[in-house]
Amino acid sequence: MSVRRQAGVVLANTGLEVKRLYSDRDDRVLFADLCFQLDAGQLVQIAGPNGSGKTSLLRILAGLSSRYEGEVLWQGKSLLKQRHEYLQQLLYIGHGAGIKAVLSPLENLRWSCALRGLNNNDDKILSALEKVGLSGFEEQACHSLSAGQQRRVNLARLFCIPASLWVLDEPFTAIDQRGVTEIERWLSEFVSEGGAVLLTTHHRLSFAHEFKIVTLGEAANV
Amino acid sequence: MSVRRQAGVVLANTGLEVKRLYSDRDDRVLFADLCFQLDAGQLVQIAGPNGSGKTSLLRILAGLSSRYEGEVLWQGKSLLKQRHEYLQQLLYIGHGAGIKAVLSPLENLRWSCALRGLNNNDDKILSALEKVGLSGFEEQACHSLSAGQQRRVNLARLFCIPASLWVLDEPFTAIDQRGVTEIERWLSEFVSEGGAVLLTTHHRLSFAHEFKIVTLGEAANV
Amino acid sequence: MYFDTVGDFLSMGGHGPYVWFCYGVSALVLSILVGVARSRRKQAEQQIRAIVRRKKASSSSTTQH
Amino acid sequence: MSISSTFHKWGSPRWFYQFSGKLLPWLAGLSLLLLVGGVIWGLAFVPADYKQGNSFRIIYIHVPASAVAMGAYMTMAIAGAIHLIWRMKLAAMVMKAIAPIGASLTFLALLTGAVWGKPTWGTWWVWDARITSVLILFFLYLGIIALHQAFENRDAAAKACAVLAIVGAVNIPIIYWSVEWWYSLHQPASISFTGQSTIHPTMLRPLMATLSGMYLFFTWVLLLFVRVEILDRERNTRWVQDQICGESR
Amino acid sequence: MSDSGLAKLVVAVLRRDVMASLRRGSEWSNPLVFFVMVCALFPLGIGPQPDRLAELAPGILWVVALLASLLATDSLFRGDFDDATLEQMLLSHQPLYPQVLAKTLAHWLMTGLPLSILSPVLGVLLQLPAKGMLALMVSLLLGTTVLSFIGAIGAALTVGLRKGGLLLSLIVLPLYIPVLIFGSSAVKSAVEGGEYFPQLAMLGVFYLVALALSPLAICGALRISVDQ
Amino acid sequence: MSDSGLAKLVVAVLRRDVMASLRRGSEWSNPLVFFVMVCALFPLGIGPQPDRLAELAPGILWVVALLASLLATDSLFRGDFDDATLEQMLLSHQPLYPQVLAKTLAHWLMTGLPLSILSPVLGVLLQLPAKGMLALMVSLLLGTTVLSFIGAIGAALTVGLRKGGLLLSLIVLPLYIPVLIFGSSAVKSAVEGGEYFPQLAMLGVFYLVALALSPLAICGALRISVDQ
Ligand code: HEM
Ligand SMILES: Nc1ncnc2c1ncn2[C@@H]1O[C@H](COP(=O)(O)OP(=O)(O)OP(=O)(O)O)[C@@H](O)[C@H]1O
Ligand SMILES: Nc1ncnc2c1ncn2[C@@H]1O[C@H](COP(=O)(O)OP(=O)(O)OP(=O)(O)O)[C@@H](O)[C@H]1O
Ligand SMILES: [Mg+2]
Ligand SMILES: [Mg+2]
Repeated sequence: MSVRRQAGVVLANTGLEVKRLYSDRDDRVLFADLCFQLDAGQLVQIAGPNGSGKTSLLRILAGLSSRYEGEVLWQGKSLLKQRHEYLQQLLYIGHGAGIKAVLSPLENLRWSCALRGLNNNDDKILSALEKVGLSGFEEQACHSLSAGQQRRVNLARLFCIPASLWVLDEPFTAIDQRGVTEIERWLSEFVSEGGAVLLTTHHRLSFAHEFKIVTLGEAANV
Repeated sequence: MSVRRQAGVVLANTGLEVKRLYSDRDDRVLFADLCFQLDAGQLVQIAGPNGSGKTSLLRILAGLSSRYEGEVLWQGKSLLKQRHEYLQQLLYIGHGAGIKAVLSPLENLRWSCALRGLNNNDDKILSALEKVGLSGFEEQACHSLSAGQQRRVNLARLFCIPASLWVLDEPFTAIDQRGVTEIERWLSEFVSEGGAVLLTTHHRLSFAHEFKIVTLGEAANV
Repeated sequence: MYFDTVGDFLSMGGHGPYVWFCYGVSALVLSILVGVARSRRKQAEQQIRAIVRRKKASSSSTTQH
Repeated sequence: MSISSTFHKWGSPRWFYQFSGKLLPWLAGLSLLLLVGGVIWGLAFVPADYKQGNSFRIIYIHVPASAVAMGAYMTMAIAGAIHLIWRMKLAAMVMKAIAPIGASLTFLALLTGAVWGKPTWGTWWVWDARITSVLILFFLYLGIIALHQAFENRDAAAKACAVLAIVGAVNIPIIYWSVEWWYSLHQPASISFTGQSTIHPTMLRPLMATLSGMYLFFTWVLLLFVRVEILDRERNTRWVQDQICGESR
Repeated sequence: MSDSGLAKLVVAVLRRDVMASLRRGSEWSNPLVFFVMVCALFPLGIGPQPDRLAELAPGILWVVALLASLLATDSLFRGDFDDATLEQMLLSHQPLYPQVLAKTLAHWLMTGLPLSILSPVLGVLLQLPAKGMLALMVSLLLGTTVLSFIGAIGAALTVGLRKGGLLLSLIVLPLYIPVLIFGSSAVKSAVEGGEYFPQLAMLGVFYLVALALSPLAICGALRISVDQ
Repeated sequence: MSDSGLAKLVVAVLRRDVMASLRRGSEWSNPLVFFVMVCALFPLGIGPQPDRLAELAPGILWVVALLASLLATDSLFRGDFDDATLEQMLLSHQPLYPQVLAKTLAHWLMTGLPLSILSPVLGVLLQLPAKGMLALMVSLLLGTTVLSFIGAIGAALTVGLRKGGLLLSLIVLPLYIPVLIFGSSAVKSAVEGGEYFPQLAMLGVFYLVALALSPLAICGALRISVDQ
C-alpha cells in the first residue's frame, strides 16, 4: 500500500505533454506535429495500423530513443532536464521479453526490483506473481513457460514497482481472454487511483473510464 | 490459380485425425485422451488459457515434436509413415519470426518457396506481399520493419505456397484490427475452397463458416 | 639530374622495381581517394537534383488540382 | 514540416561548406605542386644514399604517409570528443571523413615500409616496435570504419565512433610505448629500425616538401569528403538545393 | 524429385545463405579478421625473433585457422534456429540432405575460403619461407572444408541447447585434431623441402568422406535439436 | 542515493548475472574449455619438444587466455539486449555506472577468474617451469580483469548491431595488446629468474585505470546502442 501512497504524493502534478513531435524513418515521416497530453488519472491509447510508429513513439516517450524533433514535457519541464525524476515515476513495458529466460520468474522480478532500489520484497513479488496467475511457476526457469506465461512475468512488474506512469507496448500480446479482462481491470484501478497510462494495442479496449485515443498513421492524416 | 487447383486435387481425402493423444511437461499433463478430427473444408480452433499446451499440440501435429503418446492419422494412415506426402500438404506458421532479419521480405519468401520446390515465382511473391499490405517494403531489410509488418511477411507464405492444411499458431499476434479481419477473410476463402485450417488464437474469431473449437487446459477438464 | 641515363633512372641500381612499385601504388591510392570523393559528390548532387525535381513535380501537380 | 536543425554558431555546416569552397583550389594546387615537385626532386635529383643506394628514395612517400597517418588519428579523436561534448554535427562529419583517409595512408605507410624493407633488410616484414604500432594503428582505423558502417543510424554511428576513437586515442600512447618496451626487451638480433642515419640536408629538403604536401593533400581530401557529407545530410534543406541546382543553371 | 530440382534447391539455399552473411558482414569477415589479428598477436606474445617465428609459423597458422573456423561454426544453424526458419527447412517436403550440404558449403565459402586465400599474407607476417606458401594454401583449402563439415555436425547437435558454445568445442575439437595434424605437417614438410603430397592426399580423402557422410549426421542432429 | 543502496544494487546485479551464467553453464565453462583445448592443440601443431614448448609457454598461455576472454566478451550485453532487460537497466533511476561495473565484474568472475585459477595446470601441460607459475596466475588475475573491462566497451558498442562478432574482435584486439605484452613478459621474466614485479605493477595501474574509467565509456556506449 505504501506504493500507492508514495505514488499519490507525486501524482498531484503528474503530466506528460507532447508538443509538435516529429519523427521519421528512412525519409518516411512517422508522425509530424503530434500533440497530446496525458494527465494523472488518465489513459491514452495510441492506435494505428502496423508500422505507423506506435512503438517508435513509446520508445521516445520512455527516453530510449532520441530520433525526434519537438518537445516532450513532464510536469511542465523538458524530459531531458529531469531524466532522473522522470524515471523514478516511469514503468515501461516494451515489445521485448523483458525477462532472462534461464532465470525463474522470482529471480527475474527480484532483479527488476533491485534496479528500482527495492530490496527484500519477496512478499510483494510473490503476491504479484499470484495476481498474474503464475503461482506454482515461481521457481521454474522462464524458458520453459509458454508464450503467454512469459508475458505475464513481465506484466507482474506492474505490481512490484511503484510508478505513477505506465507506458505499455501491446501488453495483451499472447495473453488469453480472461487475462485480457483482468489486465483491463488493473489498468482501470491504477487510473482511478491517480495513475497515468499510455498504451498501444490492437485490441478494442473495454475500459471502465473514459479514455483518449491518439491515432497515428494513415488514419491520422485523413 | 494453379495453386488452388493443385491443392484441390489432393483435398478430396484430406483429413487429420487425432486419437487419444497424450502429452506432458515436467510431470504436468497437458492433455490426455485428446481426440478430434479435421476434414477438408473445416477450421478447428485450439483454445485454452496460457500454458495449456496449444503450441505443444501444434508442434506435434506439424511433426516437429515427438513428445506424445497416441496416434495422429493423416488420410487414415499414421503421420510417421507418410511424412513426405504430409509435408507436401502442410503449411505451418509458428510462434517464431520465421524470417531472416537481414534479408528483405522478397528474399525471405524466395527462399521459402525454393524450399517447397517453387522457383522463379517472383510475381506470386510480390502479389502476396501486396496482399498482406507490404508493397513498398519488398526490398527493405526485415529487421527494420515493425512487429506487425514482420508478422505479415511470415503470413505472406500463405499465398505463395500451395498447401491443403494450414497450421497456424496465433497468426493474429501484433496484427492491427483491419489486418485481423482480412486474415479471417482469407481463412474463410481457403476453407470454402476445400482447405483445412488448424489454428490457435486468443481472439474471438469472427468466421463466416461454422468451426469447431477444441479447448485445452482447465476448461477442458471441467 | 643525378642519373646519367633514363635507363639508370628507371633501374635505380637494381632497386627500381621497389621504388617504382611504391610510387605507383601511392599514386594509385591517393588518386583513388580523390576519385572516390569526386564520385560521391556526383552521386549526392544527382540525388539532390532528383529531390528538387520531385518537389517541383508534386507542387505543380497540387496547384493544378 | 521542414526539418529544423539548431546549428552551433561556429559549427554551421552551411558556413563551413561555403568557406571551404573557397579554400579548395588553393589546397589542391599547392598540395599537388609540393607532392609532385618534391617527389620528382627526390627521385631524380638527390644523390643516392651511400649505404642503401637508391632504395632510400622511397622515403619521400614513406615518411609523409606515416606521419600524416599518425596525425590523422589524433585529429579524428579530437573531432570525436568535440562531437560528444558539444554535440557539434560538423565534428561528426570530420570524424567520419578522416577514417578512410587515415586508413589509406596507414596502408601506404605499411606497404612502402614493407617494400623498402626487402632491399634494405632482406625481408618484407620484421616485428619492429614502430612497425608493429603502425600495424595496430591500421587495425584501429579499420575498427572505426567497420563500426561506422555497421550502424544504420547516422547519429548513433557518429557517437559510437566518437567513443571508440577517444578510447583508442587514450590507448595509442600506451600501445606505442608498450610495443617499444616489448621490442627493446627482446633485443632483436639483426635489424634496427631507428638507426641513427643522419639524413643529409640535400635529402631532407625534398622530404620537407613532400611532407608538407602530404599534410595539405590530407586537408584537401578531408574537405572534399566533409563537403559531400554535408550535402548528403542536409539534402532536404533549401540552401543545399539552391547551391546544387543553382550551380547547374 | 528431379536432379535439376535438387540443383535449384541447392542454389537457392546457397544464395540465401551467402546473401545473408554478406549482408550481415560479420560472418565472412569475422573469421578473417580474427585470423589476421591472432597471427599478429603471436609475435607479441612470443617475441619478434624472425627465425623462431619462421619455425613456428606452420603450427601457429594452422592452429589459428582451426580456431577461426571453430568460432564461425557456432553461428551455422543458430540464426536459423532462433528465427524459426530451421523449422521451415525441416517441414519442407524436399530432402534435407541437399539443403544441409548447401548451407555448409555456403558457410565454408564465407569462412574457410577467404581465410585460405589470405593465408600467404600471414605467412609473410610470420616469416614463413616462400616454399611453404603453396602447401599452406592448398592444405587450408582442403582442410577448412573438412573442418566446416565436422563443425556443422557439432553445431547441429547443440543448436537447440541453451548451453551451446562449450559443448560445441568439446564435441568438435577432438574430431578436428587429425585435420590439424595432417595440415600442419604438410606445411612443415614443404618448408623443410620435403615431400608433402601424401599429407595433402590424406586431407583429400577426409574431404571426400566428410562431403558424403557428414550431411547425414547433420540432418539427424537437426531433427533431434528441433524436437525438444 | 545512499552508499548502502548502491552496494545493494551492485550485489543484486552481480548475483543475478552470476546466477544466470551458472544456470546457463556455457558462459563460465566455455572460455575454460577453450583455454584448455587450445593449449592442448599447440603441441600438436608445433611439435612436442619439451624445451621448445617451455620457451614458448608464456606467450602461448597468454595469447590463448586473451582469446578465451575475447570470445566470452561478445555475450556480455548481448543476452540483455536481446531479451530487452538492458532497456530496464537504462530506465532505472539508479545510476548506470555501478550496474555496469557489477555486470563486468560478474563476467570476469565467470570467465577470467576460473581461467586464472586453472592456468597452472596448463602451465604444467606446456612444460612451464615451476618458478613461472606464480607470475602466470597473478598476471592473469590482473590482466583478465583489464581485458574484461576493455572488452566490455567493445561489447557495449556493438551490442545493438546485427554484425556483432567481427567488429568486436576488430575493435577490441588492438586495445588488448599492452596487456598481452606486459602479461607475457612478466611470466617470461619469472621463468628466466628475473624481476617481474615491474610488469605486474604496470598491470596493476592498467587495472585501476580500467576500473575507474571504462564504465564511463561503457555506459555511454550502451545508451547509444539502445537508441537506434
Ligand atoms: C609512423 C610510422 C613510421 C614513421 C614515422 C616512419 C619514419 C621513417 C623514417 C623517418 C625513416 C628514415 C629514417 C632512417 O633511415 O632511419 C624510415 C625508414 C624506414 N621505414 Fe619507416 N616509418 C614508419 C613506419 C614504417 C613501417 C610500418 C614500416 C614497415 C612496414 C617501415 C619501414 C621502414 C624501412 C624499411 C625503412 C628504411 C630502413 C632503415 O632506414 O632502417 N616504416 N621510416
Ligand atoms: N521447453 C519446455 N520445458 C518445460 N516445460 C515447457 C517447455 N515448453 C513449454 N513447457 C510447458 O508446457 C506448457 C504448455 O506450453 P505451450 O507453449 O504449449 O502453451 P500454450 O497453450 O501455447 O500457451 P500460450 O497461450 O501462452 O501460448 C506450459 O505450461 C509450459 O510451462
Ligand atoms: N530499425 C529501423 N530501421 C528502419 N526503419 C525502422 C526501424 N524500426 C522501425 N522502422 C520503421 O518505422 C516504422 C514504424 O515502426 P514501429 O515499430 O514504430 O511501428 P508500430 O506502429 O509499433 O507497428 P506495429 O503495430 O506493427 O507494432 C515502420 O514502418 C518500420 O518500417
Ligand atoms: Mg509496435
Ligand atoms: Mg503458445
